[in-house]
Amino acid sequence: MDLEDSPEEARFRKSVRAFLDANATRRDESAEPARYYEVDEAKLGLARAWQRKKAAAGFAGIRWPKQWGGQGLSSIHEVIYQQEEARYAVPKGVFDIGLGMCIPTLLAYADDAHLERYTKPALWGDEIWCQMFSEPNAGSDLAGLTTRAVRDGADWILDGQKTWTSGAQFSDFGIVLARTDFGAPKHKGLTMFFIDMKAPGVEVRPIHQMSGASHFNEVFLSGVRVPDAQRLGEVSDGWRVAVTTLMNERLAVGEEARPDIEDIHAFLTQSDGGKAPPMAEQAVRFRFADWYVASKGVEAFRNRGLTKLSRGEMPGPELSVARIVNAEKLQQMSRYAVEMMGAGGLLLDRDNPQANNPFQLALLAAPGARIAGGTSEILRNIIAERVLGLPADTRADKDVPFREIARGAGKSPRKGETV
Amino acid sequence: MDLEDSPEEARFRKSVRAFLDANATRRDESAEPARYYEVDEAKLGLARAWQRKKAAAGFAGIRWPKQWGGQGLSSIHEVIYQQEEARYAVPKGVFDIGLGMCIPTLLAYADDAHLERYTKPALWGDEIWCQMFSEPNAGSDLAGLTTRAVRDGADWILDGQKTWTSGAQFSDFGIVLARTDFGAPKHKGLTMFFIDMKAPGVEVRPIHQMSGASHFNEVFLSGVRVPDAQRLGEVSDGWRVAVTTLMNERLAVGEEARPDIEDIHAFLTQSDGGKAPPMAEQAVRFRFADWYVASKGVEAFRNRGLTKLSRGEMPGPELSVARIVNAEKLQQMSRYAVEMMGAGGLLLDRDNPQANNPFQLALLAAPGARIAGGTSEILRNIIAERVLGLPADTRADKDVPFREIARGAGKSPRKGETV
Amino acid sequence: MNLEFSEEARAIGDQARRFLEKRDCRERARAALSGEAEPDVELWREMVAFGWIGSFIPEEYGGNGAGYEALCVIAEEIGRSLAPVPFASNILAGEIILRSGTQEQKSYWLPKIASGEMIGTLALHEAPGRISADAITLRYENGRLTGRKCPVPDGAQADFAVVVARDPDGSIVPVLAFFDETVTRTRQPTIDDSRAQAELHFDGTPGERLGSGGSGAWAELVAALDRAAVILAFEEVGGAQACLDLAVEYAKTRHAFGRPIGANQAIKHKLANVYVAVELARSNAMMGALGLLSEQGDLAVAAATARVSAIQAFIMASSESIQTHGGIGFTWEADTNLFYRRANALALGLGTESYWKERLVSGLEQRHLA
Amino acid sequence: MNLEFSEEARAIGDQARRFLEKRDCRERARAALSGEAEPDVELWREMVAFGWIGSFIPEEYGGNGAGYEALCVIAEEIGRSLAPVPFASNILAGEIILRSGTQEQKSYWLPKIASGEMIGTLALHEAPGRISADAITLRYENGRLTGRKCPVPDGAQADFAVVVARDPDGSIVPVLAFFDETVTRTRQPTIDDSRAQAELHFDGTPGERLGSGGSGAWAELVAALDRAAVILAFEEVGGAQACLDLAVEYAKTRHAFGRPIGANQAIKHKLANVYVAVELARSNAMMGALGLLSEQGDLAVAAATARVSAIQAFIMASSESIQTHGGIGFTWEADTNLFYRRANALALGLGTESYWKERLVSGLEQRHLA
Repeated sequence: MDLEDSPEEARFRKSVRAFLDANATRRDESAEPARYYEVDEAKLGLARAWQRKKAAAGFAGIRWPKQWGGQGLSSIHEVIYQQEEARYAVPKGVFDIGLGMCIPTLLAYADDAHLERYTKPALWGDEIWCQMFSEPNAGSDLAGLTTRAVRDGADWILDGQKTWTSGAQFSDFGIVLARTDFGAPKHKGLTMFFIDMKAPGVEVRPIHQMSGASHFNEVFLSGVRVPDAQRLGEVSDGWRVAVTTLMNERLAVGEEARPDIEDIHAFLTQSDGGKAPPMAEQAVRFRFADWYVASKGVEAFRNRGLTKLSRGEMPGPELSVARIVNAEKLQQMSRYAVEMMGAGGLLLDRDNPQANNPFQLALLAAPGARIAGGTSEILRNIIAERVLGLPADTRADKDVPFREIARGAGKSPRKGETV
Repeated sequence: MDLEDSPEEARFRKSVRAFLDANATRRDESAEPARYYEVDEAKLGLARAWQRKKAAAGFAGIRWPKQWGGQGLSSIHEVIYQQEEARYAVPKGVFDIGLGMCIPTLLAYADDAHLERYTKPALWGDEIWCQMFSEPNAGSDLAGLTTRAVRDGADWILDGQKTWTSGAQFSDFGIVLARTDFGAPKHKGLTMFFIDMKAPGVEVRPIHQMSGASHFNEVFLSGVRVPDAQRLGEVSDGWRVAVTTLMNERLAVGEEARPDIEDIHAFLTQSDGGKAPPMAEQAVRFRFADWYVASKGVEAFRNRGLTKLSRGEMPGPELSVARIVNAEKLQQMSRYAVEMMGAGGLLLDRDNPQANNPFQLALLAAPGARIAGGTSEILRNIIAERVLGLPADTRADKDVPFREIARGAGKSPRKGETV
Repeated sequence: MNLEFSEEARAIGDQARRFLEKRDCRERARAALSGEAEPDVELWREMVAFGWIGSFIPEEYGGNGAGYEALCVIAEEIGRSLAPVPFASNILAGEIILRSGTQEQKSYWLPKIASGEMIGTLALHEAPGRISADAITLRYENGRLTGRKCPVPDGAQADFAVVVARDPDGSIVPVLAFFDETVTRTRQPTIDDSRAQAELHFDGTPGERLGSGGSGAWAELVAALDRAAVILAFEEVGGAQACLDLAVEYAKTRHAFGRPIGANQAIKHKLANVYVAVELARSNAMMGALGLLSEQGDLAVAAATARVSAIQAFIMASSESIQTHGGIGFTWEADTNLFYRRANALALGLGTESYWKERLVSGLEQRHLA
Repeated sequence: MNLEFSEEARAIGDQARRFLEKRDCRERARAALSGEAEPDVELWREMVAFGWIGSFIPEEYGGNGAGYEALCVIAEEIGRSLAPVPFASNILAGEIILRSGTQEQKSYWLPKIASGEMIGTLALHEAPGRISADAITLRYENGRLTGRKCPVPDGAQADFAVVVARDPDGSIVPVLAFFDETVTRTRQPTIDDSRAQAELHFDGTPGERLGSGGSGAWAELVAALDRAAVILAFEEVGGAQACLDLAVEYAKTRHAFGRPIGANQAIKHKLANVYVAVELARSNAMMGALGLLSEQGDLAVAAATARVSAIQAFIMASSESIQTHGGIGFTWEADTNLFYRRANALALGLGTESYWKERLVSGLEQRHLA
């Protein structure tokens, strides 16, 4: 029992470190936790340049087959690379969905001609991909989506609205799940396509979040013409294709939630003008200990998952567990820290000495953490059903033609909408 | 806005106090919180004597019609009597179910001959009643009961097993809900009876609880012969009769959970050998404040319910709310107190100076408080559906003949049972 | 037993609700949040014109004498509506002047609050941390104030403040001061910009000591906070109830898996828990109101109980309302976003949960000593 | 990355599980609970004979040298099975002798534990409250012990103890003592009588100072508690897992409203939460085991993390397992009753959650100072 790499893993990690040391600078881990910023043209340029460097050095497409420019390595290598890269100040996030989810879906379902065309530009940072699954009325119930794809000769015409699409505003291509048969039960009438995001009829609008960030988008599809050749998988087999795509998400074992335990520790142990730090109080010590235990538990649980991965086994529910625990912890910690600042906790300005910490921002981001990527309720259902083997919820929409399923958007408190 | 009685209520309260002062002694409220003891013959005798006194003085059957020996007063008078009586050291509990639930059911459904026969002996403490609804496989889903009543000439023959029956061991009569039609949907095939608990075929066995108490029983009914005249309500209309019975339970607004906030306050403020009391710690103060707020909130919520009652309106969800909050608080408080005693918290002996407090016993009773009288889950469902108007759970057993409904007793961890 | 507001008070509540609904306050709050508008002084003046705010001010000082019951129900409606008005600031300033001011001061300042002629506030906070006398460093010397206060509710719009200062002897002294040109005021971005907060620099600002002096100034301030806490608790209860109502309505109408999401126990039990929290908070607030009405000295425990309960309920209700709404709930344009901000801002603005828990327990200790 | 027990250790765990299942330990625990049997010394001797308990004892002192990995998996199986055996008491006595004893003491006492010839325990607690040196008043003078200890795990059955005493200088000193006729032992009723506790009166009992003396005796004791805490955490994880397994099985088979109760989200999400707690506890325990194995000085934080996590998980799993079972779950004859008692007893017996949280945070502080 140990936390060490296997000899082969250690060799790989060493080569990763050598590459990173030569090409990037270490991140100051105590500084500036995760910010909620927008990607602009300059940042996009930096991200492309970094991706190009990785590709040139053989650290892109780690799990992809060599035939398409990948490294033909395993998931544990991908994780090792991510672990190491996380310690450096390099652009993150722009290519994750394309390289981690979209192209792997193409690798499973597209023909060689398309792979020839699309894999290299993606790998070298020249083209960016996004993923369009969720809709305003199909979130937790993804298979309830209503974006329509209608056959028109050799093409399909897509109409509908997608939402929560990361990176849509700067993407070149995207995979999109649409309904091709409204008469079939809901999982049976879906088909997967990839589309050109610059095609006529594609309109991208940012979503303004409570936290102030806008890293998600709505994508409106109005009569978008897509050649049948851009279909991925069989007609009506789109759900199975989507599951392939989503399975790849489970690898994101290193997903980091900030501020986390180190940040609250730093906050609670700083003393202000000769006063004892908050951690001198037993109430604070006990509360902190709860979060510490949860935080270390998630970390060790991930390490048990990595042990499996390292042995070539499938990852388990590590990601669901981490998300449930971290989202709750984030909300608790940010509220606790802000509460401790008293009225000073109201202030949001980063330049104000009373507000020089990340917890106010986290307070506004925390509710999203319980929802994005699967609500805590959905994640608990997944654990109950897939891990514990408890019965599935009774489904009113099972085996019913989709068009007969009761649907309702919900009376929404959203600006300008009439309900 | 005030917490005072109306003039009429004040007059009644005064007369109650005069009666109690003349016939009972005040309870030392700081002493001995709720114990979990058995009723023996001697205690039963004291209870009968006290009931007789109440009846003689006109404080029994407060809400019953005058025709049957009652006082013809309203629910608020019943509550006022209970509030006052709670402050005196008098026998409690033996007659509550009979006078509060069983006889009121007879009053609604029995004929005058039966009422002539049964009301007075119940009121004067000569006969005791119990209520037999729950079964081993019909708890939360009460209407799923399988005790069978089969017509046999002018009689019915009852077979089955009831459980969680308070007072069955010393009861003379009991009301019992049985299934008379296994072909009807589950709520539609039930019929209510009352039976003689000394009749052949009735066997009572105590249930030993985790807390050590045995105030519940199992009742086995084997070929118990019941005249049709002892049917309450129409054949197959038993569910509606049962709802009448259960509605009367909602009046128990004064239900007291001990140890409660006063007890934990006393525990936390006692100082031991010159040391500062636990309440000197901020961690303890904050935790206590949470319980205090919950406790006072429940008390004030009850007072709002009493305001309604005082105005002749129906009581609301006061009892469900109080049960949810109190059960959780009991579990938290007892664990907190025991934890504070360290290894001394293990000790259960009342005569041991390290164990001179009620929290160890409460720790063992607390899990029952989240279940008895409706699990917290069922209570939340009631609030969600009846108060908030949210949709009912999807019911797999709706409109299905009872005999076709999937049933399973559950693989049970109980001694001696094979599963 | 009569733990319910009077018919008169409830009628005022209904009137306030109808008025605020017509004024579409959530839109106004959203506009204020996006920096498109300052706190809605015009709406405030309309509300004042109804006599609502002056209800706690005796008629001799320009109030309408409707009393605290009326003020409580109005606070609840303000909470429900999210009206972006300088409510808490005026209540705070008014309460402390009413309790601690001289006859002359009351006659001069209270009518200005009651009529809406001026907006008052309380300038209390300096450094981050729990409210305490030790944290007060702003100087009051020779009739002039020098130092910094931040955050001050509605500080950029108010006309005057009760400024909590320290005199050369080191005693705490509340000072009445107009915001003249010696006061530099900077609006501060906060987690809820629909209720403005400002940083104030006083540079020799003339001011008059509130009340007749003496050593009890801090205790009087704390007692005024107790009274204001009950009012604020009702504002929070109103907000929490609105969050619950939004979530219930959404859960009944939003479908997933072929049925309303409100048919899921995960949602049902979540909202049942919110209901319990809101009802306990409302009940505790009513006991606080009873304490206000009875004018007894021992309001601390009831006020603290009301306030802690209300903070917990509003925070929970606003969080779970977002969760019930799912993705749409945490967008900028969702009302749930506005309520979540307001819940957290109200929880921080007038003594935090910790402050009030400490007040609760020490209040009980004083009772046991007495 | 290899955060998993070795194949050898897992094989020992499987063997232990099969053996304990055959011995029907829950029935034995129930019998002990009802006062029908004392802690099962016979079962204990059988277990010792497998070499399981001696696994942490080096071969030179009669152990089998299988090591801590083996001990951890055995602890987990004991927790799962509820075996009413003097496990914790022997681990505690053994650990402190192993860490603090002289060569001679180790050679004399450890083989007796490893062979099951004698049952040892640690006599630590006196007054209620958190474990601390200040609470120790039992006197050790002229080689004799005088005073009271309560509760002492397995105190009525054990043959000897490490008794934590105070010498005339006021120093803490651990003393090795046989339970001879000078020791009056009274079994105490507890919340979990399937694991016996006793009150011990020492009246001039002869005893020998453990180790070579010096001022670090308390620190050494605390370090031994750290090591034992990791083992106990595995016992708790085993118990918690058993509670979850019972609840899941029941939820799949018990029907209400025409379907298994496990189809209700209220049950599903409750058990998902239990699963999360159990997996985090298991993960934290494994990090504790890694600390034990690495023999580094800084075990405090990892041990405390493991122990806090395990206490929380077992308490939660046992409570929610009862809740899932409904009425039947809180009857005397239900296994859930046994697990709930054990969870609470284990949570109190070797430093409570508060003790370990304090140990965790102060351990971090020392790390930051270093």
